[in-house]
Amino acid sequence: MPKAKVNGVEVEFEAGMSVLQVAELAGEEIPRFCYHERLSIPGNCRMCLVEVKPGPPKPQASCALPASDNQEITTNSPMVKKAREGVMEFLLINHPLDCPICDQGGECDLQDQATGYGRDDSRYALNKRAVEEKQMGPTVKTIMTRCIHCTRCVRFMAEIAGQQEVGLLNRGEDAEISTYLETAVSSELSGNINDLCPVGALTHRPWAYNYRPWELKKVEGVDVHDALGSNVVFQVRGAEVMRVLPRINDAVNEEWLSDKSRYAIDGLMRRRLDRPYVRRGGKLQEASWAEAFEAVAAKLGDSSPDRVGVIAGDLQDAESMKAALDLFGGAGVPNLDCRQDGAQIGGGPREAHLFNTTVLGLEEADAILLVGTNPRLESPVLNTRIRKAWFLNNARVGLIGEAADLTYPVEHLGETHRAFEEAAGWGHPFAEALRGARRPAIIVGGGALARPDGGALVRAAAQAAQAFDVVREGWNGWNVLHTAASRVGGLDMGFLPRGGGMGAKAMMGAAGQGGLDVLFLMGADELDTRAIGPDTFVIYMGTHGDAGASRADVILPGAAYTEKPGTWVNTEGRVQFASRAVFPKGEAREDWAILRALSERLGATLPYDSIGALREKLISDHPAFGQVDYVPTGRPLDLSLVGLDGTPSDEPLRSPVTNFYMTNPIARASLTMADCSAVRVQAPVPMAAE
Amino acid sequence: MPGILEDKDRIFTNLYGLHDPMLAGARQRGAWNATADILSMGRDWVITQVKNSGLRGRGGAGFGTGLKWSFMPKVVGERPHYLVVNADESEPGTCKDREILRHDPHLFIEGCLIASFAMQANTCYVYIRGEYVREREVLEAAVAEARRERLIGPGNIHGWDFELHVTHGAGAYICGEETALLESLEGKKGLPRLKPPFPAGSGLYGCPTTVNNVESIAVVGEIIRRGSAWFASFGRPNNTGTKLFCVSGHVERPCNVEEAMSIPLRQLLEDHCGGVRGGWNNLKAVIPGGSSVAMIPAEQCQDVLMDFDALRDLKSGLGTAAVIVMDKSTDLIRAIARIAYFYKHESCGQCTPCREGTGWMWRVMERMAAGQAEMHEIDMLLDVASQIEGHTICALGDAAAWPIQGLFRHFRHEVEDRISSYRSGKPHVQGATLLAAE
Amino acid sequence: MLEKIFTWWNGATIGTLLTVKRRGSQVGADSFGNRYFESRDHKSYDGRKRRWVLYNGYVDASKVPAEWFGWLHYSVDEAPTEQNTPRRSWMKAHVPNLSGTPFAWRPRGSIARGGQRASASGDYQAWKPD
Amino acid sequence: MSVRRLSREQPASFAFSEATQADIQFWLGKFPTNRRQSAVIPILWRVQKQEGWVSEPALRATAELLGMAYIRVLEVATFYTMFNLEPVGRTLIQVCGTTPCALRGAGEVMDVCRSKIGPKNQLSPDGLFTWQEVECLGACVNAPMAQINDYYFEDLTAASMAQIIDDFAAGRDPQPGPYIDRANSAPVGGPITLTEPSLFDGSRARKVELPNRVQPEPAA
Repeated sequence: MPKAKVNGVEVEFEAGMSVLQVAELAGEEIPRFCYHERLSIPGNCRMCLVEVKPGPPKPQASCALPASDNQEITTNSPMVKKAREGVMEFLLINHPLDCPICDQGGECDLQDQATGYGRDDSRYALNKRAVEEKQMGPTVKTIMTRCIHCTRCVRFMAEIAGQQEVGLLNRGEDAEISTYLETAVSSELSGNINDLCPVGALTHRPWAYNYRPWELKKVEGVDVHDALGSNVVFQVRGAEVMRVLPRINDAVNEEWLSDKSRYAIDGLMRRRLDRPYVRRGGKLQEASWAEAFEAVAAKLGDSSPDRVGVIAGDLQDAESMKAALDLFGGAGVPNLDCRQDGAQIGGGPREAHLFNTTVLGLEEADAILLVGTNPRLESPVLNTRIRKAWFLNNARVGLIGEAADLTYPVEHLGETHRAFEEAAGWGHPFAEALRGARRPAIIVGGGALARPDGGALVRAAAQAAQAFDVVREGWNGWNVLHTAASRVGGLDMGFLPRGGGMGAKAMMGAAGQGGLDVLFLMGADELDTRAIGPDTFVIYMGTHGDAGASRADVILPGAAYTEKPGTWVNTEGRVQFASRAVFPKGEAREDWAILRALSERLGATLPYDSIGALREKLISDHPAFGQVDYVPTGRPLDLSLVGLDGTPSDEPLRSPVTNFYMTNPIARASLTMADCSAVRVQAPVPMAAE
Repeated sequence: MPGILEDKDRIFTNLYGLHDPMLAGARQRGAWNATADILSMGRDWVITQVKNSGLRGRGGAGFGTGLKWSFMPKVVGERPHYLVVNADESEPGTCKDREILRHDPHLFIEGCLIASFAMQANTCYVYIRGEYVREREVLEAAVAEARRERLIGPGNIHGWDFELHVTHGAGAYICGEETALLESLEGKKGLPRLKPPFPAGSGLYGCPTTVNNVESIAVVGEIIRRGSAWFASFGRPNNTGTKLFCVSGHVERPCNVEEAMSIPLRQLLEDHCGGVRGGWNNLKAVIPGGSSVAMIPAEQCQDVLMDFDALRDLKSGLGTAAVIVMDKSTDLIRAIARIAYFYKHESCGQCTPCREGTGWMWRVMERMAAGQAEMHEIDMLLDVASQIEGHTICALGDAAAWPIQGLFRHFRHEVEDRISSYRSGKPHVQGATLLAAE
Repeated sequence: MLEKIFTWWNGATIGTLLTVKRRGSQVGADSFGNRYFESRDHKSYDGRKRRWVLYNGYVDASKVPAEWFGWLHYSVDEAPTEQNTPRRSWMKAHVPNLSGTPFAWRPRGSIARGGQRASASGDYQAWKPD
Repeated sequence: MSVRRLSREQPASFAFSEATQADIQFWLGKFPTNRRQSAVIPILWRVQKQEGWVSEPALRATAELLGMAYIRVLEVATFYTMFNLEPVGRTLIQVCGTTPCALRGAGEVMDVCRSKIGPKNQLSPDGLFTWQEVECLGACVNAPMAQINDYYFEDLTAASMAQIIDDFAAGRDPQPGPYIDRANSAPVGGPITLTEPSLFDGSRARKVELPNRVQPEPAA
């Protein structure tokens, strides 16, 4: 390995590293603004100047300079110090002195670095530049006078989000960041430019003037708004999650987060179920826990287990599903389902319903076939990985389903399952690419799964996968992209109909015709609850007054994902723990504890008194939950076992997500999501083809 | 005979446009003579000839042209090679490429062919500044003519498939920087790229590219026809050849003229331009190489030779050999403030020191030109200039700093006089100084 | 009467009244009924004639309007009159300090004003059935 | 340069004229097929030739033509100062104000413009003229000079500038080039170099024998 000296200390480094990275290896901090690990290097802020020998007798921008063997890098010489002071002074002469009213204050790169590397005074006695505000939509607040022109936002939008909407207009000292005619940024990832902005030019509009970063308590958590399980950190003041920021996990979300995961949290403070309700005389009335349990127990006691149904919603943690499974499954209830959208997957080998390439591994894929999915809406952060595969590996992407702008070139193969037959035929250019690919991948999404012929469609996709040799030694390219955070956990523990029991769709059908006495909804709101007949007693355990609560006969207020410690399994099968950030609202309790209390009332006490004991039981019953944050690649899978027999219909494949900002009760309660939906979905801005 | 160079040794024989610029006239004057023979000698031979002639790039930096050509990959790989000619002539004081483009386009096209052959490029782009509309029209016509006569184009009579495309900018001085020019040619803003990678490795469309000045390319044909030794016989060692000088400002007869390198400045002005307005003793200062270089005062102008090394020794530069003469009537501070405005106007805004610093320097210079500045601002301005210099991606930052540094190196007393005389008439602005003096 | 003798906050004390009567002459009075006096001969340590105010009722320095305040503190020599300190249309009437009285300023949301407290982080909006 | 913004008043639509479309094909032919973006500057220039300025619908039309994002075209249009983002007069006078021209009297030329046309960067009251102060136009030897519409008017004086403006106002077509007695960039009074007749008598057209042909010298 080549070696370099940093301030006289010798370090070994890998060839191809930049001087900045080598200096960091040696523990030297290099100030920077424009440089960001995951974006291209423009080298324009000039803050990272260091002295390099051999080289010209002037400081060099270390971010863009490749390190070479036997280089001498100096980061603490008077020349470097003076250069940094100079650059810092230039940055500050036109930067407003409004730190006290700036939302970036306290976590501002410019503040920190001015303290660390700047002069102690200013020699600039002239007027400062003022820049007009720019509109950028409901997620991005702009105060452009603060902009230091690092162009991180421009690069993020063009390179990662793949939507060329932000640019640097004009030139010289009049240069300014803007969108075209100040239209709203349409990307689902727009919040990330607020994170990236090193100053307060772009800040989070929904959270403007709400907090100071130093007064927030940080709690690590997992996002539940899609099935990716993005790692997040909840930042809490008092009883409120003030903001959600991404936590770096290169295997999952890198350091990005979708706007829904980030800005839907104001939904956690609205329309909350904070006390039990019992329907008396046709009206829901406030009740105590004892009364609510009394009503539930009375009804359950009267009903035969096969006339009871349990549906788990999309945001449930594994612990609550396990408790429900033990409680109702133990009582002999056959009608259990964790797939409220009716997705026909699960029950087979575990790999059949996982995202087997893993998110990280998807970057290596060189041909990707999307089946009935719009990854940009179903998991925007995952979509950036596909874009990356296209960008870095020149991966070809084919799509069977609804044509859409996925931010990278897509070959549209057809709308229905017939495209499999056409594509599988020899000579089709994309089929040839898939066949010749070193790392082929198929991604099957909710558009294929969640329909009556879903099993047959999955079978068709699996046959195509087999034909294209997608699962091979050391590489498993069979991917299922779920839409619900709870889904894989539920499938892994077998939260499925048992012994001829009904699935979610069948239960809803039965409930409409009086075929069910009791329907227990665990946060399941994506159902047409108005179709439930009057004879069915509906128990709703959840967090928000949404579809489920309005029809319920008993409401058991539960805890939202920020309010309970929980386990979630993402679409790759990655088991992740989240901690509790705040307590549940009002009299609401954690879901597993509600079920535990109910079990006692029913006389079938569940054998755990703490979340720890519950987790132990979960892991001992379902060993898959024991492998925390670990997903191997290349797991073998017999594709012939995937899917169900049947004939797929000629219905076109449609992504289940039509409005990205309205997919769950939390998002529907969020005002920010309503704004985003109004601006981006209902009045989309036409953009030129890329 | 005025000057040093004899008429027979001048390369640009139609510099003043008195003759036919098109093919018939150009052939009459010697263009396209034995071009096929030149190409038949092979690319190494051509590069050797150019190297031996000592030709240094005429665009301002003075980098050896032959050496630059030799940086191109020896073998054409997957990516095609490109020659890009920088005709974005925007340096204040410079107007030499314009004369080549409109009056001797065939000499230039021939040079493009030879250079492209030497670098195994089949495509050449000529990037003309957008304001040169007439020049572009003439060149387009000449290119069409050459293509019609099968001098260039696919399957031409020279046996080297060669396409020459003329394209243009739209008003941005920064596009004269080679990587900014490439960006502009790719249809983007003209923001200079980081180097490395250099254009010879990854230039236009990511392909190996050489960017040359118009004059550097246009002289190549004649150099090879007459021999590298002929070219090298003019000027001092390391500063050889003939050169187009553009003399503007306070001389009796401003003009462009082709002269030998290392001609004494005084001889250049007096022989060709009728001398300084009001006589040599009326000379105050000269900017010898376009606005980007530091000025030299009259006393240094007496004996200085117009070449790279002599001017470098005076902490100035030959640049594009655009001599801007300023007589004693000149308000030097105002003149430099105008140059500072030029750089503020033309900064691309990409990197911090130049974006913020050029505006700062201009504003302070304006105050100084009016005498309104404080004395201590002089040192501050110089410190700011030194903070810009060498800290930017491209050389525009340096170019903005040098004229100001040059002013203060030689005429600091004038600025100080200006400030004190402004104050002396105005007791209310004098207060602070008077109190301090008491 | 006992109040007058033993407290100093219900009007001037007897000592003050005596001193003022003996040495001072009234210069004027303000809209609150406070009377202002200046000594006829006695000079204070700095050589200026002493100036007093006798409050009308409860003793509270903030009852002195701005123009009389200026006079009391020797900012102006002339006692204020309609002529030398005219009221401008934009001037507000002088109000004594109301802190600690029922008329004290209560911010919006103050319980004393009967309002609801301002929203704070942690507040949530509960769902109500229909 | 000040901040350049799109005009407040924009036409409803834009269409490339037939002549412009032919030009566009000519320009697109110069670049590799997958590099259509390279033609953006020439095409915007053609648009400006067609309309006199670059309007917002024209930016969009250009973006769609070249398969570029709108913002990228807007960046280009605002970066390059030759694009007029607001309507200009039929006669656009761009006076060079940089130092070499300033030394030889660009100030007086601009004074003429100011008195005859009005403040700079503004359409004249009659809508015929706009004058601007621009940076070095690269004809310093012929200072002071101005670019009027496409061509250079050189060696101006206050008097000749006034005459030129009057001519344009009267609908005449003044000739570009030097306005004093000189040929292009030759010195006043005629060239004193390049007078040797043998340069132009055709003797140079005789085929030459290349020197150094036998023994290629090694590189120095």
